[in-house]
Amino acid sequence: MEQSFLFLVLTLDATLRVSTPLIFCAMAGLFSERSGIIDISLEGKMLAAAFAAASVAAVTGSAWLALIAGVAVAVGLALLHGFACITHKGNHVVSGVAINILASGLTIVLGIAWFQRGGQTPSLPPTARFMPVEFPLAQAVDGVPVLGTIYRELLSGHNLLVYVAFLIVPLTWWVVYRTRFGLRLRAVGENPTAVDTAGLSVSWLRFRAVMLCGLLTGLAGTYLSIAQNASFVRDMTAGQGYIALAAMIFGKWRPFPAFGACLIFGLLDAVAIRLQGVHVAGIGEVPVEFIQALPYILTVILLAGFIGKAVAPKAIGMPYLKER
Amino acid sequence: MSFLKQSAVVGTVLMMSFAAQAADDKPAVVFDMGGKFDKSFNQGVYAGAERFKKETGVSYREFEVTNETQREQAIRKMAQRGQSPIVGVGFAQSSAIETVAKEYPDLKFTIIDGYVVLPNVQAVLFKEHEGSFLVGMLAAMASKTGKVGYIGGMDIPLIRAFGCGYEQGAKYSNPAVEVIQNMTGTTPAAWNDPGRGSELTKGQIDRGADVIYAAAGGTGVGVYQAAKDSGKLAIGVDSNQNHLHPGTMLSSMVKRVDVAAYNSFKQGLDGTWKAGVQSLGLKEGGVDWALDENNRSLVSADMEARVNQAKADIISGKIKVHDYRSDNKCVM
Amino acid sequence: MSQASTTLPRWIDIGLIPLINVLMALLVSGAIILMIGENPIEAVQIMLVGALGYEEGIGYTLYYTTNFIFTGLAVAVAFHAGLFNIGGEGQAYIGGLGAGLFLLMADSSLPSILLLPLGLITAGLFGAAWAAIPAYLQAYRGSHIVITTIMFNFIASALMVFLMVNVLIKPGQMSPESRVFLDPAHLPFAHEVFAWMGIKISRSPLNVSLIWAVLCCFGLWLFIWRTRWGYAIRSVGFNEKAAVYAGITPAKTVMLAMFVSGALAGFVGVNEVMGVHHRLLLNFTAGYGFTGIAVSLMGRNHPLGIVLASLLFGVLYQGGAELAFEVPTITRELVVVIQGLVILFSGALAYMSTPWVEWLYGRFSKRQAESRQEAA
Amino acid sequence: MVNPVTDRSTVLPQAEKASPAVLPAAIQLTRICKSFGPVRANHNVNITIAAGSIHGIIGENGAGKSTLMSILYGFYETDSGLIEVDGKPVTITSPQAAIAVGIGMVHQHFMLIDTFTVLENIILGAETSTLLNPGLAEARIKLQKLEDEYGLNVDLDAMIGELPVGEQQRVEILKALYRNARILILDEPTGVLTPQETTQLFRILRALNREGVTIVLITHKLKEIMAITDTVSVMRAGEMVAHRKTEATDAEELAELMVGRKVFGTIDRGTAACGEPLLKVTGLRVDSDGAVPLLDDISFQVRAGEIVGIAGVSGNGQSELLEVLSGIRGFDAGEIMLNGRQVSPDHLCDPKAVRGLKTAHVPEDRHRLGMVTRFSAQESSILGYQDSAVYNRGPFFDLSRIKAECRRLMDGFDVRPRHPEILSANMSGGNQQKLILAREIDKDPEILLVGQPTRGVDIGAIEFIHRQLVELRNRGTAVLMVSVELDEVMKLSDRILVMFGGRIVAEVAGPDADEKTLGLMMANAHGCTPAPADTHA
Repeated sequence: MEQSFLFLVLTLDATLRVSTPLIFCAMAGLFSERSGIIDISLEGKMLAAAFAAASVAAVTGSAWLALIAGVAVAVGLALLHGFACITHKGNHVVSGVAINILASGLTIVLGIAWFQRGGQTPSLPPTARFMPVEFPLAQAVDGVPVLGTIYRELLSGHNLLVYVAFLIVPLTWWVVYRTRFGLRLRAVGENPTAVDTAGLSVSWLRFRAVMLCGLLTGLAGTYLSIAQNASFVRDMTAGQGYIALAAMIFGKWRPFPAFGACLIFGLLDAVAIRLQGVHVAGIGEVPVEFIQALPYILTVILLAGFIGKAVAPKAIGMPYLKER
Repeated sequence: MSFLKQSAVVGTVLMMSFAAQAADDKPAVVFDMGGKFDKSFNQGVYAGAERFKKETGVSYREFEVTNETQREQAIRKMAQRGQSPIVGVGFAQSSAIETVAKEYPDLKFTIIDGYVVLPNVQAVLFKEHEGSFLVGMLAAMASKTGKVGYIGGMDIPLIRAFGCGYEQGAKYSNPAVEVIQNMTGTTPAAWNDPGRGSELTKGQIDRGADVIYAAAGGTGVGVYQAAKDSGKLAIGVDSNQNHLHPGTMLSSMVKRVDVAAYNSFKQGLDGTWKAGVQSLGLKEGGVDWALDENNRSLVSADMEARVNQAKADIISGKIKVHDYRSDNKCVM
Repeated sequence: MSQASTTLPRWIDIGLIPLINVLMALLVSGAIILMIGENPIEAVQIMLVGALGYEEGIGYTLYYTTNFIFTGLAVAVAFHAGLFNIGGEGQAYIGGLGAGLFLLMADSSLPSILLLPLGLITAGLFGAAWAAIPAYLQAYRGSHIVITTIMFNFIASALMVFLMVNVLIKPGQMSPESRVFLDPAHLPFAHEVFAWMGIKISRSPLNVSLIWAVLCCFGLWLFIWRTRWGYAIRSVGFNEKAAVYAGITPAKTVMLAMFVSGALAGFVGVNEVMGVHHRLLLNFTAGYGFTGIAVSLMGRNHPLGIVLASLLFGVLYQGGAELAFEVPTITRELVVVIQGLVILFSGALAYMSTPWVEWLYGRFSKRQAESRQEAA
Repeated sequence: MVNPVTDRSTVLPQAEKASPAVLPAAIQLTRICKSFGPVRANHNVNITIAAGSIHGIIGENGAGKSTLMSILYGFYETDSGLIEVDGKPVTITSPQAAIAVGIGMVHQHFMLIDTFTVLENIILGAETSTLLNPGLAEARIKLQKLEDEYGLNVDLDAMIGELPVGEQQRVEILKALYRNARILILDEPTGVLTPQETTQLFRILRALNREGVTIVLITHKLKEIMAITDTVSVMRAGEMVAHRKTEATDAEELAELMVGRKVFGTIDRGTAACGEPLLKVTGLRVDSDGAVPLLDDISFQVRAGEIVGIAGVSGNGQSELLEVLSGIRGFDAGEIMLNGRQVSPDHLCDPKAVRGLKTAHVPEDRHRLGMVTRFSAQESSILGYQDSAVYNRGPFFDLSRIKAECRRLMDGFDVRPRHPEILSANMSGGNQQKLILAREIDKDPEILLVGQPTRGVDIGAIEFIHRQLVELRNRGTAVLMVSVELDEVMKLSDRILVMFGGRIVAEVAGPDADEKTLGLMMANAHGCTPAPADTHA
C-alpha cells in the first residue's frame, strides 16, 4: 500500500517534469492558432530556443541571460513564421515544416562551428541552470503520512520553469477570456474580416499572437536545455512539439482542456518509462518499441475516437485577403 | 555555361591534386551516423585518430555518413584516392567495407565493431559483455538497495549485449540483485535524447535503483546528470567518463576503440598492419573498467580486489560471460 | 496569388519566380557558409563538380533524384486533394518493408521476371496501406491528417525497429539487418545495364528504379489531368462542396489520393531495398520523405517541375556529401539547412518576390513599348 | 463647398433640407480612380453626398459600387482622386481611419462573429479598457441608451449565431452608432430581409436620418431607391453616369441608366400545360443538432410542364430542401419520388444517383457548389457529369470532345468569352451562371431544381435565364425554383410555395400572388409554426 502510493506520487512527480515543455508548447500553439495561424513549428522553435539558451548559458554562465536568449531566438523564428504567413500569406504548414527543418539543421551546424562538440553544447554547472527549488519545511514534513509525501515529492523540488508552466495555464485562460486582447485574438481567428472592419489591424494582432507563441516555446526550449538537462543535444526535442500540438487540438483550442491533455501525455510517458521491461501478466514483457510508440498511437486513437471532428477556429490557416 | 566550364576546370585541378596526394600513405576514417562527437564509439575512434595525428604528424581524411547509401560511397571515395588504411566505424559499415575491399585488394581496410573476413580487411570486435560484466559487479557491490539500473540507447543487439553482460556481472556478485533495464528508444534519436535519459534515470531511481549504467551515447549525459542530481551513482561507457561528475561516477566501461583506430593507423605507417579478425576482450585490453582519481573514493579496496579477481577469471576462462549476440538471448 | 498570374507572363510565374526563390535560399545558405568561415563560391564549385562533374557523382545524383521524384510526387498528389501528407517518410519505410518481406519469402522460389514486378507492387501496396490509415481517419473520423501522418512516421519507425531487432534480423548478425536477397531479387544497377550494352560506366547506386520514377511522373500527370479520378481529386482539393454537388464522395477521394500518395512514397523502398541495399535495414529512408515536401513545393506540384526540383535536390545531396568530404568544417547538416531554406523561400515565401518582379516587369515592358514607339 | 464638381448631371444636394446651405457635403469624392490590374473598377468617379440626406447609389452587379464604398471605408486605396468628409480632405487608408472621420458601414455580408455575444461583437475594436469586464459594463450602458434613442431592440447577451438576420443587421447598425458614426453606409442591406423586415429597416433608417445621420444606401433594387432616398446616383461599368433627385426621376429612367438601354420587364409565359407529377415529396423531415428540425413535414409535388416557385426569407429551409432533393444532404423521415422512383435515406440519396434519375440541379451558390473556380470553363462544364461516357474514352478523358461540347454549350447559351480554356474564376457572374444552366439544361432533365437562378447576374442575363427556364417548362420539364427575389418568383411561377421555419406555410397560385400577402406569409404573420429558422444554413 505504502509502496504503491509512493509509486503513484513519484509517477505524478515525473509527469509534472515531462509535461512541462508540453504545457508551454500547447499554450504557445493555442495563442497562435486562436489567432488563425497554424503552427506546426512549435518543435523547431523549441529546439532553436534550447540551443540558444544552452549556448548562452555555456558562454556567460547565467541562466537568466540564457532564458532571454532562448526566448529571443524563439520569438525571432515566430516572427519569421509570421512574416511568411501573415505578411506574405504563405502556407502555414509549409512555413512550419521549413522552420522545423531549418532549426534542426542550423542548431547543429552552428553548434559544431561554435563548440566543436558535434552539435552538443558544453555541460553546464548548476549555477548556469535552473535548479530544483526546495520548498520550506520539505524535509520537516517528511514524517507526515500522505500529505507529507505529496508535499515533499510532488510539490516541492522542481525547478522554477515547472512552476511557471503551471501558472501559465490560468494566465493563458485569463488573457484569452478576460482581456481586450483576448477578445480580439479570438475574433481574429474566427472572422478576420470582421476584425478589420472594426478598425483593428489583423496583421498586428496575429503578429502579437505569434510572438506570444514564440515567447512560450522559448520557455519550453530553455527548460529542456538548461533546467531539465544540462546541455543542448542535437534534436533533443524529439517530437514533443508535435505531441503538444496534438494535446492542444485534443483540448479543442481551450487552455484547461489542453492542459489536461498535456498531463495525460506526460503521465503516459511517465508510466511508460516505469512500465518498460515490466512483465505484464498474461502478455509477458511488452516490447520496448510498443511502449515507445504508445504516445503516438494513443494520440491517433484519441484524435480519432474521442473528439471526432475537432472544431478549429473558423479562419485557421487561411491568409487574410481583403475582399472586394 | 562558362561558369560550369570553369568549375569543371577547378574540379579537374582538384582531382589531380588528390591523385598527387594519394601517393603518400594516407589513413582515412569513415564515421558512422552518430557522428564523431557522439560521446560513444565514434568519438573514441576520433580520439584515437587525433592521437595518431599528434604523435606522427600525419594527417588523415575523415567523413561522417548521413544515410545508408553514403557508407559505401564514402569508403569507395577514400579508396579511389588511394587512402590506406581506411577505418570504417560501426557494424553497419561491414557490408560496405566488404564490397569496396574486394574492389581494391591493394588497399588496407579496418572495420571496427564489424565482422568481415577478407585478405585485406582487419576486423576489430570487442567483447563489451566482458567489460560490462565487471561494471555490473561494481554496481551490485556499490548498491545499497540491491537494485541497479541499465539504460541503453537504441534498442539493437549490441546494446542488449552490454545490458546482458552487466546483468550477469551484477548477479555474479550478488545473486539477489535486481537489474532494471530500459532502452531509450527505437530510432537513432535514442542516442541523443538526454531528456529521456534523465527521466528514465529518475524512473529507475524511483523504483529503487541506486547505481545506473548507461550505454546510450549522448543520452548518457542526461543519465549521469540525473544520477548526480539525485545523489546516486552512474557508470559511464566507451571512453573513461569518470571526470564528468567526479564523486558520482562509479566507474566507466572502457572500450578501447581509440586504441583500435590508433593501432590501425600506426601499423599502416609502420608496415606492421595485418588483416584478420581480432576480438578484443579483457585479455587483449580491448575493454576494461576505469579507476582513477575521480572515482577512487567510491571504490573500496575490497571491491577493487573482487573485480580484478573476476577480471582475471574471465581472462583465464574460469568465468564465461555469455554474449547476447551469439544467439540473441541473454542467458544467465 | 491569382493577381500575379494575371499580370505576369507564364514564363515569369512558373520559371523566373521559382528560380529567384531558390537563389534566395542559396544566398542565405551562402551567408551561413561565410558565417562558419568558409568560402561559399568554392563550396558551390565543389558541390557542382561533385554532383555533375564525373560519372560516379552523376550516378549518385540521379540515385537521389529517383527517391525525390517518388516522395515529391507523393506529396503532390495529396496536395491536389487538399491534403498535406507529411507521412512520406513512414510510408517509404513501410513500402521498403513490404518489398523486403516479399523478397525474403519468395526470392528462392520465383524467377526475376516475377520477383521484381511483384516486389514493386508489394512496396506500393504497403506504402499505400500505411497512408490509408491516416486517410481513413481524416476522411471518416475527422482527425487532422498532418498530425496523424506525423504520428505514423514515429509508429512506422518503432514497428520497423521491432521487426528488425526481434524478427527479421539475420541470425548471428550483430547489426539489425536481414539476410541479403538472392541475386534474382536485385534490380539491375545502371552500370550493369550499360555493361550489357557494352558500355562501361562507373559503379553507383543508380538503378532501373529511375526509369520507373520517370514512368510514374508521366503516369501521375495523366492520372491527375486526364482522368475522371484525377478530376475528382482536384475537385475535392479546390472545392469540396462543389465536388459533393458533382456526385464525388470526398471521403473516398481522400482515400484514393492518399492511397496513390502512399504507394508512390512506398516506391522509395523499391529504389533502396530492391535497388541498392538488397536487404532490409534500418533508416534507409534518411529523410527523403520530408525532402519530398520541398521538392513538391518547388515543382509547383507538377510532375515536370518535380523532376527538375528532384534533380536540384539530387545535386544538393550528392554535392553536399562531396562538400562535407572536402571541407571538414562544413558538416552534413548544412544540406538540411539548405533544404529548410528552400522550403521556406519556395514554399512559405513563394510570393515574396512577386511584387518586385511585377514592378520590374512593368517598368521593363513600358520602356520596351516606349522604345518601340520611338523606333516607329 | 457648393457644387465644385462640374459633372454634367450633378444635383444640388441641399435642395430641400432645412438649412443645409451652410453645411459642407458629408462626403465629396472627386475623380476617384481604382484599377485592379487591367480592370478599371472605378474611373473618374465624382459624387457629392449632402449632409443629413439619404443618398442612394444604384447600379448593376459589377458596376463598381462596392469598390467605391470599400475605398470610402479604407479597404482599398485609390489610385488617384480626392476624398473629402465634412468639407475636409482626408486620406482613408484603413477602416480605423474611416471610423475616425465618422463613417460607419453595414456590409452586405455581416461582419460578425457567430460565437460571440451581441455585446462582445459591438465593442470589438472599440473596447474602453484593457480588461474585458469593465469595458463590457460601460458599453452596456451606452448601448442601452442608443437602443432607446433609435428604437433598435436587440438582446445584448444573445449569441450572434442564434439571431435571425434582421436582428444581426440591427447589431451591425448599433456597432456603427456605438463608434459615433455620423455617416452610415449600407451595402445591399435588404437582400436577406423579408419585405416586412425591409420596412422596419427603412423605419430605423429614417429615424437615424432624423437624428442627423447621413445615410448612403447601395442597392440594385429600384423600388427601394424610390421608397426611401432623397437623391440617387447611378453607376455603370465603373463610372458615375447620372445623379438625380429621387422625386425628379422614376424607376424606368433609372433602370435605363443602369443598363444603358431600354429594359423589358415582363415575360410571356403562355399557359402551363401540366402533366404527370414528376417530383413528389411527402412528409419530409430533416433533423438538426438542436431541438427544431431543419425541415419539417414538407409535402408538395411538381408536375411536368410546371414551374413551382418557393418563396421565403433565406435561411428558412429552402437551401436544405434543395440539398435534400438533389441528394447532397440526407433526410430523416418522409418520402421522395423522383421520376417515379423512390428515394430513401439509404437508397439513391446521393447526387450521382439523383442525376441518374434525370434530375438536374442548378445550385444556389454557384461559386461554392456550381463550379470549381480554379477549373477551366470546360472542366467546370462537365462538373457532375465527369463520369459520363460522353466525356471519357477508356480510362481517360476525351479532351477534344469535352472542349467541343463546352463550345457547343457556350454557343447555345451565349456564354462569353467563348473560350473553353478560360479560368472559370475569370468569367463574369452572369456568364458563369449561364454556363451552369447550359450544362444542366443540356442534359434534357425531366426535373430541374434551381436555386437563386439570377443572383448576382446582370439584367441582360436575367432576362435570358428567365426565358430559358420558361422554355424548359414549356417543353414539359418539372421545374422547382427557389429564390429570395419575390419579383422573380411571382414572374415565373405557376404555383408558389412559401417556406418559413423549415415548413411550407402557404401555397398560392402564381397569378393570384401579390407581394404584400406573400411578404406576410414569409414573415409567418399567420403564425402557423413559431419555429425559428436555423441560421447556420
